[in-house]
Amino acid sequence: MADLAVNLGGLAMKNPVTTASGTFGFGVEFEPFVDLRRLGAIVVKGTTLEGREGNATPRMAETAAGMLNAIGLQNPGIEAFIKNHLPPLEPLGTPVIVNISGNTLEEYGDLTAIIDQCAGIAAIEVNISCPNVKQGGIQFGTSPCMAADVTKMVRKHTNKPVIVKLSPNVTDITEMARAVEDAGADAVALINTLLGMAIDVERRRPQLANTFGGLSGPAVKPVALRMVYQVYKAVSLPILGMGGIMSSRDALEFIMAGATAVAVGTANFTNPRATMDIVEGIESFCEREGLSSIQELIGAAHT
Amino acid sequence: MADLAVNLGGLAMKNPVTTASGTFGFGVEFEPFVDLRRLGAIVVKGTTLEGREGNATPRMAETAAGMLNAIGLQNPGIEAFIKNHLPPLEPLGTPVIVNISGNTLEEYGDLTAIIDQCAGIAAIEVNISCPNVKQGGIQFGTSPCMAADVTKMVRKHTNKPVIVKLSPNVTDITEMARAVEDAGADAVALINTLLGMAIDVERRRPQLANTFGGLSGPAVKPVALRMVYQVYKAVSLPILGMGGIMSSRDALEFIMAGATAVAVGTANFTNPRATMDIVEGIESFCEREGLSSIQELIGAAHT
Amino acid sequence: MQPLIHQATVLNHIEVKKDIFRIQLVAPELARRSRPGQFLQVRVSATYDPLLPRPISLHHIDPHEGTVTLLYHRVGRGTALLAQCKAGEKIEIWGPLGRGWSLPGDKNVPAQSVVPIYVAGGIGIAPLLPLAEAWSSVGNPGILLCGGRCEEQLVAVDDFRTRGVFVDLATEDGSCGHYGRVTDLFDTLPLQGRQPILYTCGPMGMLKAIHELATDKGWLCQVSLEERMGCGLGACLSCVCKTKAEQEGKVWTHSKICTDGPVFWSKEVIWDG
Amino acid sequence: MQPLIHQATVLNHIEVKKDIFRIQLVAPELARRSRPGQFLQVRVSATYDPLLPRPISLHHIDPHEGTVTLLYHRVGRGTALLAQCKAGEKIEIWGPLGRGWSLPGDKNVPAQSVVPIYVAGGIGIAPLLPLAEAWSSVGNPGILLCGGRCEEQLVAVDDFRTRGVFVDLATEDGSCGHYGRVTDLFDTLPLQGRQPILYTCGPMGMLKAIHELATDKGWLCQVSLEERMGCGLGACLSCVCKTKAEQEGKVWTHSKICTDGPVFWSKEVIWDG
Ligand SMILES: Cc1cc2nc3c(=O)[nH]c(=O)nc-3n(C[C@H](O)[C@H](O)[C@H](O)COP(=O)(O)OP(=O)(O)OC[C@H]3O[C@@H](n4cnc5c(N)ncnc54)[C@H](O)[C@@H]3O)c2cc1C
Ligand SMILES: Cc1cc2nc3c(=O)[nH]c(=O)nc-3n(C[C@H](O)[C@H](O)[C@H](O)COP(=O)(O)OP(=O)(O)OC[C@H]3O[C@@H](n4cnc5c(N)ncnc54)[C@H](O)[C@@H]3O)c2cc1C
Ligand SMILES: Cc1cc2nc3c(=O)[nH]c(=O)nc-3n(C[C@H](O)[C@H](O)[C@H](O)COP(=O)(O)O)c2cc1C
Ligand SMILES: Cc1cc2nc3c(=O)[nH]c(=O)nc-3n(C[C@H](O)[C@H](O)[C@H](O)COP(=O)(O)O)c2cc1C
Ligand code: FES
Ligand code: FES
Repeated sequence: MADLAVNLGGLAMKNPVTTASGTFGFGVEFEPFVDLRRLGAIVVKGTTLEGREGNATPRMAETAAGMLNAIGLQNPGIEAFIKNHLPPLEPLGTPVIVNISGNTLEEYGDLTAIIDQCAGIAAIEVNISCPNVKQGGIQFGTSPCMAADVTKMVRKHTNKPVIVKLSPNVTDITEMARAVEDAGADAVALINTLLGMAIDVERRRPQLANTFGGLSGPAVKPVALRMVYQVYKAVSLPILGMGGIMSSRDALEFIMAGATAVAVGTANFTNPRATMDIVEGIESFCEREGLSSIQELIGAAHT
Repeated sequence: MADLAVNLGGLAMKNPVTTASGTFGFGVEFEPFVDLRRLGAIVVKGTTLEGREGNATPRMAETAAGMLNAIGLQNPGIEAFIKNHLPPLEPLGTPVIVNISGNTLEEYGDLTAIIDQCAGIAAIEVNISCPNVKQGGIQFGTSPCMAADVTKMVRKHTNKPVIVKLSPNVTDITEMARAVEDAGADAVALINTLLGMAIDVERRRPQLANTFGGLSGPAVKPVALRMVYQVYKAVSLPILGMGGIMSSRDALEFIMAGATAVAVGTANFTNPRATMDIVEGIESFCEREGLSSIQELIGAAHT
Repeated sequence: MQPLIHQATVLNHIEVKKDIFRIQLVAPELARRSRPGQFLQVRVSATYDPLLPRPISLHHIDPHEGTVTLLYHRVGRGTALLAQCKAGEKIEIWGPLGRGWSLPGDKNVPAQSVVPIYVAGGIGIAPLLPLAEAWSSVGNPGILLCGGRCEEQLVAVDDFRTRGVFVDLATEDGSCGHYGRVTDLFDTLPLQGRQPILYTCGPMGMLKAIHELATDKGWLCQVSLEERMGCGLGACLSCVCKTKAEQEGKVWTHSKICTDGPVFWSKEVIWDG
Repeated sequence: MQPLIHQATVLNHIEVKKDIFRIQLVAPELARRSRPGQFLQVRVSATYDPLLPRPISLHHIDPHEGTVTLLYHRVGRGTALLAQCKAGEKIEIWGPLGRGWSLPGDKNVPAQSVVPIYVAGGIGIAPLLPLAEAWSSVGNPGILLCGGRCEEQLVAVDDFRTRGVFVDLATEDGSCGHYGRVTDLFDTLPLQGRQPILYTCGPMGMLKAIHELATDKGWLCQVSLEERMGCGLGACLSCVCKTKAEQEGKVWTHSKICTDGPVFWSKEVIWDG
């Protein structure tokens, strides 16, 4: 059998398949369907320094082959996460990646300092791209300077692998990737959601209470894949690719575009077993193609 | 019956429905299905100063609820257009909008000068956002300065209504809209396609000969609608909205988001009668809602 | 019990009234695991459009036959696609999901000394039938108060009657039963001195009215809430409602309707906000 | 003749060989308007995924019965959805599209002094049947050379035989007919002194080989090309191929397969590039 192990900027994963933050809860929600031990890593819901209640409802709207969400980072706060939600994951042996968001540079620093002390957390995914919160979030993700500042701040507080998650709502994704590479990131994750909206024609009002939301799902895959392809060319950091991955073929497209690992997001909602199906599908593809290691496929679509 | 007439930056349209450049050929292709007289306007395939053969094939790939195209502005050139393709449209009485692209500022100027002399052309749509050509195109569309320069150049050469078509592949669409407003545009059109790609997993190669292509269709609608909503807030120019409009409800969403007129693109491929269905659907919505004029709906989703 | 993914075979599928469908599915493991008030996620399409599954309540659970039945209103694209499923076809569902109603014998719910009153608005009747079956099986079938815009909206009422439930109806156009709202029916309740326990599902306005009535009278009241759902599993946080916070220093919190509900004690919910 | 949108009823639909389906549609107006070598756009889904229609050739045209027949290979999502259509259901199609084959009596194509040779690779046989029917109806049924990877890929061959066509087969695995390629069959052609006119549809490699053979021998040759299509109407420019330019100073131009083709004289096409 082909060796599926990959290394994402210092994080050893037994296979390239992980979960997209915010679509897999704290992991246990999927235990009835998924053998969490078989995941390359688990990325949990975005956490903040203090707990948050998020936005008003409706927070979600379905669109053609996609969905809009405007959750607004509802989460119990980092301390409550470590106390209540991390312990069930630790015995699994699957690396846990915590996705963090801050309103200010300092919050990113404080969050990192807390996580750095926590042996049960394997890596940090830095969300500089949440479109659904008023402060911070997306501003950090659309300016190369601010993205670099956040990255440096996080870097300063930890030696754990730092994965910076980029926003697709930018003119030039490679500029953002270069900025965070230079600032000391170990890997980049892309893409977060595309900013979108939907209108209820009967009520003549936006469907989401928050007006705008983040678009995810198969609809965004072509954009995500293009960005992974561009970033692979532009930087030497490993890439955690995501955006509309529904099947193992989609995952393989991202790997061939240059992703070292992939995250499964919206697919968890349409098929709670999606992550397992994708791990198995990648395994059988490698077997069929007679590969000795998944490494042979990373970036294979580049000439 | 409600009055559907709108005025798009000086262009009088009997109803808000027109066609998206590149998806409706030169109009006559749809005559078997569509009464071209019932369209608010016809926007023809993007033209350039000299004829072009476009990109190699495959030029198209289907994606989830969308499609990628990398036609590369194949067209016979403006002179051939005026000589061969415009005459069949003139007797219809439906305004013809010519979509233009140039490699250089000068080309935009020269194209405009030619069109300005041509009584059969009612307005100019300036494409500063084609993702599928090596030179010009997208660069003009991602820098506010260059977009303003193109707009000024076109403005200098004509008094016909100038509609500048914006690229969605930018961090801040409102900045682009403001730039072209200040530079003298009469209206903005948005969105052009989102840059995307698809990979053939079996061949481990990009599906399109051109690697990247422009994503259109229902998949992009949430992004397009959000941008129309943002631009409506940011500028006072009328908006020609497009991106994934498949039905009259979709068209109404764009109008409520702030579009004065809408263009039907990819929908022409999935239903050659789409434009007619949309005109009729808007008519019956207005009737059902007891509106005296479509004007009441423009921007109605804004608080 | 833990939810599972089931490939269920459609046993029968009929339009019981205009746009209201009843579908019976063979899903033995699901039928064994489910309890009244729980729901399923139903995949309505094999493609990516529409993308998400649709949450539908369990309307009848038959562990012996190994079937479950759903009752649903065709309102949009997803339910329209579901309505096209034919007997013999397979559909993918996952469940049981959520916490169901408090049943006779559960905490705070004595089986005999109370009278269960089911208050249904429109298709909200769906999850109330298995609840009535549970009460009926302990010899205390209770009362159904059922409201709708018109006669066409009243369904499944006879299924309650055959379980011994006393039924009273109201329609806003007077086409059937009392001419008015379901809340009016409380004026003539045959309580016979027992303490009512209210169970209700329907439009938000109705739920709120029932909650206020229950608060007034000091009756227990459970509501089954709805919100748009992404996962149905407590993972995406799409489906929240405001509830009273247990934590100190906090007035309210967002609870997940899919896993903390869909059934809540009405007094836990924050109704104005 | 101008294309129209048709809501066609499926009359019958069978899997003639593994993954190869024949579907007969009631579409009187379409049957009246169509000619051999033209194609349709077929909507395979009522939702937005898959989004685009699929181009499929006319395999049989019966203006008297008012039906058309398609023969297609289930290769991906679109054709898989099409394969699920049942008799009695309606599907949306538009056509006839494109320019068909040059028929007996058309410019450069005398009805009797030539022998039509149909060269089919795999499912490329589909558009050749109505052509053979046209030749057969003028008493000159011609010859079918049909190739495929294995016996399983050879379909519709008997339909040519019953029209009086002389049939010769080749398979790459030798499971049926000549062991080798369809081009080998030219060595033993029963031409009886008449000038052949070649008509071919199949994989690009085969088309090119046939074109080269025709050029060598000085035979007329028409090819039916394929490319991914957006509109099928000449509007989107997705479907081009390189052809020799008529315009002065230009070597080549991009022709639209959907409206300038799908049938081209092979000498018009630029084969290397
Ligand atoms: C826990 C729960 C149990 C339910 N039980 C039943 C039942 O037994 N019978 C029944 O007829 N209906 C029930 N509903 C409502 C049902 O889920 C919606 O009517 C259905 O999702 C509409 O889908 P659609 O595609 O036809 O409509 P569309 O309007 O096209 O749906 C668009 C989107 O909005 C969501 N949506 C629309 N209406 C609702 C709603 N009322 N609640 C939640 N999401 C909605 C859809 O899921 C979808 O994501 C239940 C809802 C919940 C949350
Ligand atoms: C003029 C013309 C006539 C045709 N006639 C027939 C016929 O009679 N019988 C038959 O079996 N097939 C025919 N084809 C090929 C047929 O269109 C494709 O096999 C079909 O589109 C595949 O769709 P899919 O969704 O099953 O495959 P997928 O691979 O999932 O399709 C993905 C995309 O690629 C396009 N595509 C894939 N293969 C082809 C192809 N070979 N040509 C053009 N586009 C393709 C599809 O249209 C779609 O947009 C014809 C093609 C053309 C251009
Ligand atoms: C409901 C929902 C909640 C999300 N929450 C977060 C979050 O908390 N932090 C984050 O970085 N990304 C969040 N995302 C973005 C996803 O992690 C992912 O980047 C995006 O959805 C694209 O992947 P997909 O198309 O596979 O879903 C969320 C996405 C969804 C759909
Ligand atoms: C095949 C194709 C060709 C296009 N050609 C042009 C063009 O020449 N000029 C232009 O400005 N936009 C062009 N576009 C973009 C469309 O006009 C439109 O902006 C875009 O497709 C979004 O609308 P839709 O989703 O309704 O198709 C093209 C789009 C497609 C699909
Ligand atoms: S639907 Fe996802 S948390 Fe409730
Ligand atoms: S398919 Fe659109 S031009 Fe041929």
